[in-house]
Amino acid sequence: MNQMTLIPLLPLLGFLINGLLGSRLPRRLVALVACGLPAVSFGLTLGLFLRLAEGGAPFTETLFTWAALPGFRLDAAFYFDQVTAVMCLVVTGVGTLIHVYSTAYMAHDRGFSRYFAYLNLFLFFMLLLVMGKNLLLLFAGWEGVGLASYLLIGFWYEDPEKTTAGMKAFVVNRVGDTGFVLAAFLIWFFAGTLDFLEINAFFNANQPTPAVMNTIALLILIGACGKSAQIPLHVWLPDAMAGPTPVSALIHAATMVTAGVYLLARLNGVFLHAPEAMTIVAWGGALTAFAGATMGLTQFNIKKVLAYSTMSQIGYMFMACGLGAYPAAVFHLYTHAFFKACLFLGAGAVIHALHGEEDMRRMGALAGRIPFTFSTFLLASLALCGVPPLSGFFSKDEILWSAWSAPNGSPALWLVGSVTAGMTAFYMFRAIFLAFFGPSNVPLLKQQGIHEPPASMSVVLVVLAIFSAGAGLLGMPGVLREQFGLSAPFFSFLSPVFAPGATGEAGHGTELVLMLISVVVTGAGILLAWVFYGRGRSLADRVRRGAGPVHELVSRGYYFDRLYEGVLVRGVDRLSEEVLAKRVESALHEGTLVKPSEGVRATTRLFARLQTGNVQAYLLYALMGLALILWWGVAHA
Amino acid sequence: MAADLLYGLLPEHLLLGLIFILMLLDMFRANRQLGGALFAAVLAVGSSLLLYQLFRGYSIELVPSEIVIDRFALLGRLVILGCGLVFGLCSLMQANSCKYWILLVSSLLGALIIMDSAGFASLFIGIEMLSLPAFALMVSFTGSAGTGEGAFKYLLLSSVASALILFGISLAYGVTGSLAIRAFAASLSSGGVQNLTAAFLVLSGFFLKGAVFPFHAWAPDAYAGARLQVTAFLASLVKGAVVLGLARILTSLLLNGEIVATITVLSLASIFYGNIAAIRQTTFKRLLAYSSIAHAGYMMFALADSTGARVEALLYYVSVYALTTIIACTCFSLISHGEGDSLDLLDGAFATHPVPAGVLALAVLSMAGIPPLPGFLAKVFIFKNVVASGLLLPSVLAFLGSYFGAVFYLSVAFRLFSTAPAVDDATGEVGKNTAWGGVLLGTALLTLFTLVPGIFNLLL
Amino acid sequence: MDKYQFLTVLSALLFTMGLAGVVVRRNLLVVMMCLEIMLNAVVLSFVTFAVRSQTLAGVAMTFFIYVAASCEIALAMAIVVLLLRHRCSLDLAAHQDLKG
Amino acid sequence: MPESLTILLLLTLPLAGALLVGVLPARNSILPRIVAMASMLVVLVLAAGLFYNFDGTIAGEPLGLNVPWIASLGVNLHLAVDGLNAYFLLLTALLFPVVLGSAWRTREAQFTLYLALLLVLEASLFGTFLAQNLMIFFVFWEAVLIPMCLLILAFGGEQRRQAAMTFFLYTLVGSVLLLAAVLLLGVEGLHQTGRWSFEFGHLEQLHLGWETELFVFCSIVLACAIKCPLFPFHSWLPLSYCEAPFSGTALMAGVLSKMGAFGILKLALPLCPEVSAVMAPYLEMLAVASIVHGAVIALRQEDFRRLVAYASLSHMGYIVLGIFSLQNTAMHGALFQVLSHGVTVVGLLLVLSVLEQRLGTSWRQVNALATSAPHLAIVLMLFILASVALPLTSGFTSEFMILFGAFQHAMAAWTSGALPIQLGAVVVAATVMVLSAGYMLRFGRTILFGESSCGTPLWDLNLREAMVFFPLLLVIVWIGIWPNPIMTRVGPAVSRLTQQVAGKSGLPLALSSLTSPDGGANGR
Repeated sequence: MNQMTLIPLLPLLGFLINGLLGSRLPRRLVALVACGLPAVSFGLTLGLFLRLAEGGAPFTETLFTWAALPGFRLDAAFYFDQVTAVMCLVVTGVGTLIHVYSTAYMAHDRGFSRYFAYLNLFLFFMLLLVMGKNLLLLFAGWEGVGLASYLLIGFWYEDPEKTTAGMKAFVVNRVGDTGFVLAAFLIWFFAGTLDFLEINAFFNANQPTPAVMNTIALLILIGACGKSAQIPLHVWLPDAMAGPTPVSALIHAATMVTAGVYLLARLNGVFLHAPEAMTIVAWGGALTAFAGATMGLTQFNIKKVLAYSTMSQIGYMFMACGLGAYPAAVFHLYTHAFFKACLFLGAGAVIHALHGEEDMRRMGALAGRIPFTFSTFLLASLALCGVPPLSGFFSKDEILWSAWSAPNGSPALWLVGSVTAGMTAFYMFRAIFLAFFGPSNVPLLKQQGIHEPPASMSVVLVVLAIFSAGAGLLGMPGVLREQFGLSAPFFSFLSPVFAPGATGEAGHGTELVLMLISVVVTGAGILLAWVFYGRGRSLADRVRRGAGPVHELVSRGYYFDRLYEGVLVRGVDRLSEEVLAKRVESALHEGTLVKPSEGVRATTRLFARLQTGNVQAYLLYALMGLALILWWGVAHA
Repeated sequence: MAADLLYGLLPEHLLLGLIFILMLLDMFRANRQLGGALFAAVLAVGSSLLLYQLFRGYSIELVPSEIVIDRFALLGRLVILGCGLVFGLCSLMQANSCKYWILLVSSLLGALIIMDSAGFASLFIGIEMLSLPAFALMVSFTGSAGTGEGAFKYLLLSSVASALILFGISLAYGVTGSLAIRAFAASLSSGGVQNLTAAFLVLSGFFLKGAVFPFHAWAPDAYAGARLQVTAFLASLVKGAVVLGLARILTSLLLNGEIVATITVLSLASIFYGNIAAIRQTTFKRLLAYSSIAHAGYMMFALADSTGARVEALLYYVSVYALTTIIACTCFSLISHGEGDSLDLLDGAFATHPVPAGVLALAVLSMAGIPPLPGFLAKVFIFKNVVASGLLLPSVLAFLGSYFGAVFYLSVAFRLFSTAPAVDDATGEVGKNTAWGGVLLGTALLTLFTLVPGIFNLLL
Repeated sequence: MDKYQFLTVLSALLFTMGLAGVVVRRNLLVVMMCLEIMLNAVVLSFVTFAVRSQTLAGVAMTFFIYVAASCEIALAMAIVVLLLRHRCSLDLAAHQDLKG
Repeated sequence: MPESLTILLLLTLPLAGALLVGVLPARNSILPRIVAMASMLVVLVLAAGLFYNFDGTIAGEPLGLNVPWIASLGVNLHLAVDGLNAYFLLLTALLFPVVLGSAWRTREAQFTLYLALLLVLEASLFGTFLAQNLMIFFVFWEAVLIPMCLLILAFGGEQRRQAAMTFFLYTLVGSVLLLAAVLLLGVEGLHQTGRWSFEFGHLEQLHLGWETELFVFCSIVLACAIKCPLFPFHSWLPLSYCEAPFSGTALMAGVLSKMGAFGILKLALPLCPEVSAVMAPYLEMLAVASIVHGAVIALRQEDFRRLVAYASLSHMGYIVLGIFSLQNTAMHGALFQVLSHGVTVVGLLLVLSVLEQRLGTSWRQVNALATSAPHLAIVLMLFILASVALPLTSGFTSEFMILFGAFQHAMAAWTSGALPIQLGAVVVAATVMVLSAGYMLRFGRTILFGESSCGTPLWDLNLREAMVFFPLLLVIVWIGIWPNPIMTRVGPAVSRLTQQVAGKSGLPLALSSLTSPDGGANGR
């Protein structure tokens, strides 16, 4: 068992220890196991990463043959290349940090060990997902993180709403998984393999037909949409905020939800030959980015704002994938992991300080009370909004630039992205103004307890804030690189994996202009937020009232939930109850059980009536029988 | 020749002697148990003698074209004596006088004569000797009012049957000028109105005696009217002897299309009628009656086969059916203590009488033809011939008919287990009941049939 | 039509008549008599054929038939007495307790 | 120990155990239970040994036990492990001690009748699965019914009589035709070879006419479809599953239903290869209908046992789908599903049974198990996960392979010119993944989560129960993670079967003919 295998297995070990024995171990030990093992994993990942960074070849490790038949062979194998390295670093790194954070956040929870067991389980599955060499293993991790997500969303299982949210997440994800599985089947049918390298190589070498390529790509997209909360399968994500906040940070912001992006990047060999599907991916991403941002504008629950923001940001990543700008997508994934985790954890600290209060209308004026939390939150928000030179700026800009310049990009796509960026700035600062400034709406009862987070939480916030600020420097945009003679280590690190995308013909001048525009848009968004919420909120209320139905539409998430609930769920339920259970089942029951037995019963009555008790009737039967026999046998013959 | 007459018909002579001794005993009012003991002893001796003859390959034509001892005669008599022995053992307790044994033995003697007969005269004598004592059995030793009616119905239809058979025989005699069955069989193959009429009359007579639809109607009433023990006798031995008698006539004769068609249709009708009508019965004896109608259908169905294996199949079927019926009746009376014959008595009987209830359950399931019980094998033996003769559709229909049979057999079996047994199980077993001997012997024989289903194939 | 044919037809008619009588007559004793008619018809037929074929088997058969018939009647009378004791009626319709 | 002796013991040990139990004094004694358990455990060890030693290679006729029974008819008591039956054997041997273990303290386990019935049932199941002679197969196939019915009847719920009757009579309909088919096959053999024989090896060599084969195929499939059950033939299912005692339901769902699948594998495909190849698409559609029907109905079931019944219908549909894909992978998937569903559904039912034993009749209202009995909750959760086919559980392995194979087969059919109906059916079957997650999680949520409202305190798992569930979970996890070593044992038998059928049909059925050995594809 080598270093690479250990990376996912250590969290699994943690899960087993905490899951089986956790309730009997002291909390300190539970926390140590839970944080220590992922930390070791992180160390191992770092080691592998360094070897890759030095120019080493990707690592492969075949554990065992999962199933082998003539013409069918699937191995349980790990693969560790540059993309995996980035993903693994994010997963183990941010994961470990969030574990540490959780030791304080969950310190008083009854399900302490259970929580960490789930969290470690999640890490195991996530690592399986990113390290799997083939679609099978990836799918195992893919469904596994879904399970962990289900368990963690419904972590406080006494609350039926929370368990429902968990269920919803799992079931909606399953819709996507169906697409994933069908895609895998189709890929096998044509390529005869599920191994990523072989798949990409196969489809790079020969494409069956465009229709096939597009079908495969779209099925994969369905899978990715489910996991990454893209329209139309995004409905589970806001509800998923029912889970503990660190969970939202880890699973529903930093890692799991970005698995879709990872999948698209992994199977770039398929997508590159499915241009129509690529366009759909790009526009779908843009749509989600835009819609997510609009929904974020209207939320009052601090976590839901962040949830819609996550959706929107992943929309950006999808857009990048759709444009073939995989490095940009992965880059945004990477920066997003830091600042969004930081935001969630910051929000968690706020919620922790307010004893579970999540509604921003009952916050306010917290900047003074918890300045440390506020400052990290602010920094991460700025990073998210794309204020230079924080990380979000670089990564988002890279994507917007692709939108403009990539072969299947267009100014329209860029425009959507830019407007979304403006909205992002608006809703983030709306949240900041609502929560941290203005009059305090915190109930008196909770006023007393407002406190800065304990050390373990603070440290994590600081680390994440630093990364949010600085992580973007690894991937300078081309124009700046050339301008200042810098290198972009992030992109050069990834270059062996992704075929260099066709860069646009538009010159650097355009790039610089666009960059400036996006900065201006961001600034405008922030300013607008101040106008609406920073000065006082009357204007916001007026606009909200004025926008009436539109506001309603947006704040209800474009009625997606109601649509699904009303049409799909109700439809299936009605099908189940009204049609199948009442009609089909009863007809079958009637037809196969009741009717025949009634028929038999009627016949027995008839037969009994023949048996009159009169012996001469009996004789008559016999005589008739005799006559018939004689007629048939003698006369007739 | 005289020695052969003595040796070849020794079982018949033994029974005859037994009748005389029993008469004497009855005259001197000897111990009641003695009759039973003698009966058992003589039948056991007779059976072993037949077995011996069987193994020695004994075969002789004693009276030319009337009495022929061949493999069939030996086996048929063995079956009759074996079943008779089991039946006798089962009814030891209820038999309260030597007269009972005399009647029983007379009837058995008739059955034996049927098995020997190669001519119509002996066949007729056998049939009459078989059924006349049965009427007497039905009406004697009982104070119940219904028995007279049942017996009368049986007697009337049975007499009509005899008349039909006789008329058929006379027609056959008119054609061949001889009473030899073989001669008639030979002329039958050439067809002709008189031959066919004769054949169908004889066949109808046997159908009447064997209670095949639509000649069946006397059976439910006669069975219901008699005591359970006598019902068992009628359903097992009498019916078995009639069927074997028919098999004796036909042996492996190839029948013409009309006869086969008639037999097929009537058998199917019997199977369906018996099985379906039995579903709504609430008393054991009537149930048994309808079930026996259905079984008559199966047995007649065997005659429709043209592969020549019907004798083996019928011997197996008759022995299994007779033994199963006897055992079922005995177990029923063990459970009901001889009081009444309502099926309600069986409810939850497994809790109170686990052993008889268990055996009864097995017996009825065997009758239903549930594998691996011998009843199933018996059906397989018949059906494989019929299917092999190309009658697939009738066979499928017959299977369907037996499906209805499963319904009521099963409900009997289910009654036994219907209420969950109480914790204190097995109250005092029925103590020193000699019926156990019969049940045991019967079960042992059935087990033998199950383990060595090819037994008749080996012996024939 | 020679005499054998005539006798055969006669016996068949007698047989049918007896059979019809058994089926339609209500009186127990008459029914039994009809039964006897059937048997007599059979005897007639046997004798006819015996004479025609110049064999003795048919004649021998008549003896057996009469023995069996007398036994049958003896038993039948006993049962009729039982029935009478039960219902005091010779009408067959009175004896219909067993059915279903 | 020679194989024949082991097989003989498999059959006779339970029967001997049943006899012994029958004569033991029953009153308040633990002895009968120990005897029964001991014989089941010995049988388990023997069966496991048989499975372990079975190397999968078949040279000619399978050996094993071969004793003539009805010599004149060619009916031999021929029992052997031939690969196809290996899983079934293992499943049966495993589930019986598990079921008895869980019922150890129930009221019914106090009765020797119950124990004897279990043992007889086990013996007849072994007979069914091991039979290499059609008549023997039929005999055991039917013999299974009686003990099962009596189990329902003697120890079932309120409507047990009706349930037992329905179960028996419904199942018997299929058997009636099956027997006709059996005899017809024997007769065909007689006509073609001049001797009676019901040996599978003999019957497989026959050349049946189209009508004959169609009749035989339909009879077999009807019998099996009722047993499984398959969509329109499942009306007996809810009643029987609800009225039987838990252990009876567990065995019915766990093992008896598998007889249907086994019948198709062992009878329908090898004996009627041509018709199978032609009829397969239609049966696939029937299977998908039952997958969807079961799943959709299960969504709205309030009664847990009905839910399990319909879920079972859905899962059994996968098995049939896998078999009639006539494709190696799918066939393996179907075989895994046999194990997986057997173990999972028994696990689910036994958890419910544990609840019933704790709470009596009020178990239906139970909730918040996660609070009151966390270990039990974990166990139940694992079974639920296995039944929603989560990766790393057996459910995933089997359903993935079934859908995979069915999909490849349907695609191959489509590309070679057939209508894409089959493909549509498979896609629909794949979407049922969503529904199954829906109903199973809903079930889990009701029973596991929520505010505890149960007045009486609940005992968590005790050691005995933990030992009962452990082997089930082990199977689930093992097959989920590393199915290969198990698969290799049945591999040759499965490929032989698929080739047998594939040889008769026009479509490329095995993937090997579809893709070149180096993993290339027909796309080139």
